[in-house]
Amino acid sequence: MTYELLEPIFIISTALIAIGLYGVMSKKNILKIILSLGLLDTGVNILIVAMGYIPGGTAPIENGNYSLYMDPVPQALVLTAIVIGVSVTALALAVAMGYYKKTGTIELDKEGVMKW
Amino acid sequence: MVSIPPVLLIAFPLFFAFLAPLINMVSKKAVKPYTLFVLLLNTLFASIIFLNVSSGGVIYEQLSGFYPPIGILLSVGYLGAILALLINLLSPIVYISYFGDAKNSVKFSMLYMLVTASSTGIVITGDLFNMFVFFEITAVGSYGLVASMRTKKAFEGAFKYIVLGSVGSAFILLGIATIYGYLKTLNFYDIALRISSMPPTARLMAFIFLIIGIGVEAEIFPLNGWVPDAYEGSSHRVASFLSLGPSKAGIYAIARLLFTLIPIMGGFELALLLGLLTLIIGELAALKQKEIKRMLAYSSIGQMGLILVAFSMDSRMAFVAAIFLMISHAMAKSLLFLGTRNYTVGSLKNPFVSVPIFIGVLSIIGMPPFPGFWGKWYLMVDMASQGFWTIILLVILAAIVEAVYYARFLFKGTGTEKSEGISKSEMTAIVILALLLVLVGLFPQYIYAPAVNAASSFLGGGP
Amino acid sequence: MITLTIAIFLMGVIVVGLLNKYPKTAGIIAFFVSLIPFFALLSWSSVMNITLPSYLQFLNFETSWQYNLGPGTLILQITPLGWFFLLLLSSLFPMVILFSISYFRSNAGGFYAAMLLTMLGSFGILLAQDMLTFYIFWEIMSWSILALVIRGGDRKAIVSYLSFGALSAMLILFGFMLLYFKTGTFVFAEMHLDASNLVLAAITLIVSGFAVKGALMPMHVWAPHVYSKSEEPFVAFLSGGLSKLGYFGIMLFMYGVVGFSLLSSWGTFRGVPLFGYSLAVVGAFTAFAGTVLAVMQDDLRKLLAYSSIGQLGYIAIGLGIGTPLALTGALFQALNHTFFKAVLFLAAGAVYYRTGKYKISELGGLGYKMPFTFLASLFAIFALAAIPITSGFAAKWLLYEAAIEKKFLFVTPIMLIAGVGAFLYVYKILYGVFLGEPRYNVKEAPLSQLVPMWILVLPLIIFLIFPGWFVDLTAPILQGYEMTAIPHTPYTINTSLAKYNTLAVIFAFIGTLIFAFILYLSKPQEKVDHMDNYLAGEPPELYDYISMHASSKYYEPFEEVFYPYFKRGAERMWEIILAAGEVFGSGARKIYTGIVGDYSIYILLFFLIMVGWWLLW
Amino acid sequence: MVNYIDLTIQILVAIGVTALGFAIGMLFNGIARKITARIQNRVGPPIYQGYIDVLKLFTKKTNISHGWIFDLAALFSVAGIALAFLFLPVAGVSLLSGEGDLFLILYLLAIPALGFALGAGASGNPNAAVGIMRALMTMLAYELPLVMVIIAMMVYYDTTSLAVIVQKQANMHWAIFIPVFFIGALVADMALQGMLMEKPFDIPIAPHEIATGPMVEFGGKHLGALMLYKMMGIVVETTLFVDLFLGGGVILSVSQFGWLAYVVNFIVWFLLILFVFFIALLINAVFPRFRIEQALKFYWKYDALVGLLILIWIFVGVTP
Amino acid sequence: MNHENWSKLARIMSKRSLWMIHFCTGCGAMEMPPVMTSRYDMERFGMHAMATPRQADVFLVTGYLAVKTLKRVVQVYEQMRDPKYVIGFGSCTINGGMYWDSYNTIKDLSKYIPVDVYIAGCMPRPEAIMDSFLKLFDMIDKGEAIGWQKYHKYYDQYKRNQRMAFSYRLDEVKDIKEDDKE
Repeated sequence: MTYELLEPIFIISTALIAIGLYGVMSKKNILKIILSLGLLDTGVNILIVAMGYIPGGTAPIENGNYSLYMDPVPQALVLTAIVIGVSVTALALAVAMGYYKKTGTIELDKEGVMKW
Repeated sequence: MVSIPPVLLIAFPLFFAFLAPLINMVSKKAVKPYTLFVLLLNTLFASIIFLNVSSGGVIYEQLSGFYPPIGILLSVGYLGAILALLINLLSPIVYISYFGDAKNSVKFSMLYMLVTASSTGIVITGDLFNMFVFFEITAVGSYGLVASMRTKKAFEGAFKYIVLGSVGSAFILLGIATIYGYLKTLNFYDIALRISSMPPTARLMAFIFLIIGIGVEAEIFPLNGWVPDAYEGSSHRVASFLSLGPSKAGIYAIARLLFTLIPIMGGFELALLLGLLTLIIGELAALKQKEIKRMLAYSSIGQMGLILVAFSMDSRMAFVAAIFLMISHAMAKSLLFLGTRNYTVGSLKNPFVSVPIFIGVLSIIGMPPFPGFWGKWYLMVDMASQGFWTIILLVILAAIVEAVYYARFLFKGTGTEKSEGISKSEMTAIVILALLLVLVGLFPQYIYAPAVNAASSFLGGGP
Repeated sequence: MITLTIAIFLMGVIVVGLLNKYPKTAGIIAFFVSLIPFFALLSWSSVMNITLPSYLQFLNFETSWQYNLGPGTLILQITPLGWFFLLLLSSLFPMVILFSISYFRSNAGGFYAAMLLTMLGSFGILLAQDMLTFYIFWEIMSWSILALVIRGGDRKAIVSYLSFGALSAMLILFGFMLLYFKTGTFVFAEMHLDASNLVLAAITLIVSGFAVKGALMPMHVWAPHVYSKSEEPFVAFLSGGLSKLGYFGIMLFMYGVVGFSLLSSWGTFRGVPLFGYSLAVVGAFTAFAGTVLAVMQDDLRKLLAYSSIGQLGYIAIGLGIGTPLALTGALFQALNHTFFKAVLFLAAGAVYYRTGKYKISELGGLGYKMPFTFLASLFAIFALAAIPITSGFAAKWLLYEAAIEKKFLFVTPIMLIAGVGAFLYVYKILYGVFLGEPRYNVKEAPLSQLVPMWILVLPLIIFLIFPGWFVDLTAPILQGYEMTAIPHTPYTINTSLAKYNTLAVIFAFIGTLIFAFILYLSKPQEKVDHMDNYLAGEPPELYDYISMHASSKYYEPFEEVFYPYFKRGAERMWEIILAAGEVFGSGARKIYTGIVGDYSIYILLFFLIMVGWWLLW
Repeated sequence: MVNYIDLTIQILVAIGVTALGFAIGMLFNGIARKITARIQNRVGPPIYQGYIDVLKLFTKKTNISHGWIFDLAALFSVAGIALAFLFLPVAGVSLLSGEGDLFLILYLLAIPALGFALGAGASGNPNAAVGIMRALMTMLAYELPLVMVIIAMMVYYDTTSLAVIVQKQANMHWAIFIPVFFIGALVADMALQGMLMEKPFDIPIAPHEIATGPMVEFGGKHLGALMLYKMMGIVVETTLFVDLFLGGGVILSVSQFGWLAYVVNFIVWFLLILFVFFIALLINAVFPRFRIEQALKFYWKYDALVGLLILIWIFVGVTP
Repeated sequence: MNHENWSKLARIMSKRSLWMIHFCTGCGAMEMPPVMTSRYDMERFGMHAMATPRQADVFLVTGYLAVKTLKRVVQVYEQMRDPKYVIGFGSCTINGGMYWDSYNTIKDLSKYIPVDVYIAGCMPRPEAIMDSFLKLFDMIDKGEAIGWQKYHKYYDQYKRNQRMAFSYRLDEVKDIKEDDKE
């Protein structure tokens, strides 16, 4: 299998994952964290889609003309993952709204949080 | 014997969960009985499947028309059947406690059924990606449940859970990607068959990715930051439910990963290390805890560590021990979370509260004749026959620490929640849980036989 | 029949527990259930070579019993040692229950339920033939005590009992596991031990685990809290009966499982195994320190608690020395302590029942108001102080003889001084509670409380006159350890050093008492009130009320001398250990900072460590 | 089969010896007062004053009692001290001392003390309670050095029976001539001072502080009984000392000299207990009184330290 | 032994063994030490100072008695056991002595408790005290020291006098009738 073509995609996805993780780690703002999570998800999804890529292949639609087509499973996976990601993001935003209503801020403070 | 398709265990509550709003439109009062009915029906299915499995061996079921390995495969193994029964048996009992609540939220019931179904799904699935999906459903449902209190603490805990859960799910996806990239399959059997063809590096990477991803749900030490906050933020019923469903499913997945999926060199040693770390840090952190729910959460962490230690022994006896510990933890911790809300010395006067709580604590500490004792005893017997003195010593020290903080707990609840009378429904739930604990403890032989089967099956590489 | 017994006990627990609102009914049911072990004891009397008339053996119990638990098997079988300790517990238990019937006025169902569970646990412990059975019943007994402690509702009592109970359980468990590793079996009879260090470690762990229940000195901390803050009948059973189980365990494992010859193989000193020697030293220290601490207490129950600790120390000394003489003495002391301490605690309960007070400085003058309670506790006190007009002396005497025989030069003075110290605190009880100024106008305790007390006094008098009968009881036990009983006749005991003839003492005492009585009857007398006292001519009626009861801070000079040395010794040590644990605990808690970013960092760090580990590997 | 004639003779001898003990005790009371008076340059009472005092107390017209527990004191103290005396070998004659041993004697000595304490406590007088507290603490104090020496002797002679110890001393030589037990005798003599409640250890009765302490409420026949107890106590305690260290006064063996040996031994025994008591009186006459905690510290620090040295000496010297 | 002989023995014994309690109300107690110590040494006669009235036979009231102290004196006297004897010591106990006109001092002790022997003097010398002891011995021997019997016999009158004194109606105190002296 030739992965050389995919190297830029690996780099991109790794970078996205790294940025996402950095955002989660360093940010206090809830919205920023949610955005970072989105980035993280996207990076992973790109990676999975890239797994199924075959150079010169076509979309995995059976019409008899092409014998070389992309692996359909990663695409199915990614579709599912995206759906899940969306739902998680939606829920996260809902929680963020609730948090804002209760506290009047969307910053996760060092002082006010539950700890220890 | 009636045989029913295992998929019913998942599909049935899922379907009826989405029917719940319709019921709500018809009659608001009907939602709770309806949910309970669905859950109880599921319990019935689970027990039938359990009986089928224990008499006839592993049940396979393929879904969605494709043949494996492309198609999704359900495989109910011995351990899966035990856990499915455990989850589906306890979830209606915990749900009973919800009857006393004045709030009548249909969303809560929906999420409850959802999480029950998806937790069951995790333990009976035969496909890695399917497992991921169920993990996510469980997680999403749990986020919602945690946040359902709608207090600041609840939102905060839920948010932390979301963030860590999402990071964990990203890691699971990475692991899936790695495995799929090399093996082009996601079926457990396929993976297990062909895992040796994977390059060791990739195998290890996949292992690391998956153990991180699943570890977040299974409350393994460095990954369990969300646990105390989410448990503290959620209501006591939700905490009770979380400790019986999702966490058991998570530890099951870890066992699956260790034993059958990616058996790498040093995997059990790593699991042992992680388990001991989780055990010790969980118990120590609970020692000085003032908030009762948080203390119980730390105690949960410790228990999960102990279960992981038992799995990591990689022997039949220890595996049986792990099953007993899971049963003990699921029942006793749910009981304690349900009982804690208003736990003060005053409620000791009510024997229907104090006696079950007492039994729960005894089981967690490992006093005979309760399931926790059998778990610890088998574990120690196994470790003793292998000569792991240091580990026995650590487990024993952890047990003493446990006893110290549960002693404080027994004296009085130091929680900040206001003291309200414990409702009849909650009392019913904890009494039933305590009875179950006593029954399992007095007659361990009925659990022992299937547990040994499960152990043999797992150690032989089966589900 | 044993199955039936266990079933009846468990059913009794449920029935009695549900009868919480009807204390009298629950008590009567519990009393009938509590008699079963005693019938079992009678039916098993052939183990001790005792032939009883058949009408006493109307219930026929099988001598061994098995129950398959799948992975393990519960094995119960009667042995001479078990029979002896069952004699103590099963004769004490119904009496305690009988006492409780009138003692409790409400909410007693839980009490009886937990008491029945403790008795069930003890029953199993005494008959257990393997470590699994032993451990299961041991812990059942242990946590049912915890339930009773929780009923007392004192924080320190609960925390210390549960902590030390867990410590004890885990020490025992660890020891069992070591033995299992060594032998590959749980059954006592199948164990073949050798003189390896592993076995020594195991037996040390097991003995120190039992020492917690036996309240030996560094492990005694729970006892005063529990004794002083729980309900009185339970405390009587705990101190009188259940604390013996610790010594039963020590004896079973030291002499039954390991054996004297194996103990000697780890080194002996002047014919005594070093292991036993150290146990004897610990016992002597316990006896002394317990006594000193008892003298300093003002709370009647705390005083009795420390006194229990001290008196139990003697048993440890006897078990440590390990000659037939010493073992006989230890068992005799166990028997005496069972009865006299139970009587004292029950008397304290009766006093509390009538006056509502436990503080010695608040009581007084009850001797004339409650004469039968006073007399019963006077007998118990004579037994405690080893005055040779009860059987208490014979036990102590055997122990002293055993110590001198083995040339325990430093232990024996401590034992004797602890015995003298016992006079100090028993007099505190006598004066503070029963003598002096009558402060309460109360009636005698009810009959159902007096009857148990007096029944429990009986053995003290029987074994005073016939200590030889007791030695007969020990013969089968010692036979099991390849020892022979000490030479005796019904009323004399001979040792290599001296002879003790109870008949001579009794008749001489009666004779001198008659002489004194004649002197006493020589002149008539009149009775005067306690107010008619010489107080430097001060007429007490001048004042509204002055208490002439000098019982508060009674031993103040004593405390001045000893208090600096006994200032919270062991308790302080354990507190420091706990504090160290809490430091670690707060360190562990600090990991959970509550910041979601930190948690993510942990995950990333974990990932990096794993990858790094893999790279290195 | 019990030999009734022997038994009767034994009982008669026991009664005689007890009576003799009381007689000597009362005589000692007079002697003590006379000696003290002479030391203080007084004439002092006649030597038979003890008999007069006791008889007077028993002829008092009215007696009061604080109840039946109060009366136990009189009964137990007289009976107990006589009992203890019966178990002591007197001048080598062992009445019942073969039936018990030193431990029994030490505990028999507690019967009168405890009975006395019971009666004193029952009187309800605070002075009595304080006095009993002091008495018990003094007892605790002096018992430590005393039992240390006694146990050293038991181990040395390899017996716990006092009769055998006396026998062995008669066969070899008196214990006091063995260097270690010479020191032991000094330690035990200090303890004896406390046992006899002579100064500086008369803390329990301290008449000027607490009005004779335990005896404050006793008068008439009760006090008479207590006086008998105290006087007999002197004989018992000095005899114990003499039996332990001075061979019980046995200088002639009965098998050789027959009845002459009884007479001579008896006289020697009497002189020896008088001598021991005389030493106690000398100390008594010139010393003031300790406080109770001082007494405790004295006994446990200095006396017991020497006792400990003796124990170590024996520990090293005696081979098993 | 019949009653007569018994009481005779009792008299002899109590004469030879008089235990004394002294009630030091005034300056007279100063004269007691010489009596006890080596110069006069009352222990020659078996006399002994005792700490409590329960043990004592003879009661020395040394000096004046205020109404308040009288209460104590009566208390102590009643706590003594029969036979018991009282020695009034110094002029104050006889007629008030130098306090003869004090409103608060009782004048004649014998009106409140029976006194067997008085010692005159302010204060009496030790010789006088010794003399009084000898006199008391003599009286006991002859059976004349019967104060304690008088107290039983005229108990009501003594009590009445004491009550009057305690309520400061000293002028209403009457003499004890001695009409039927044996």
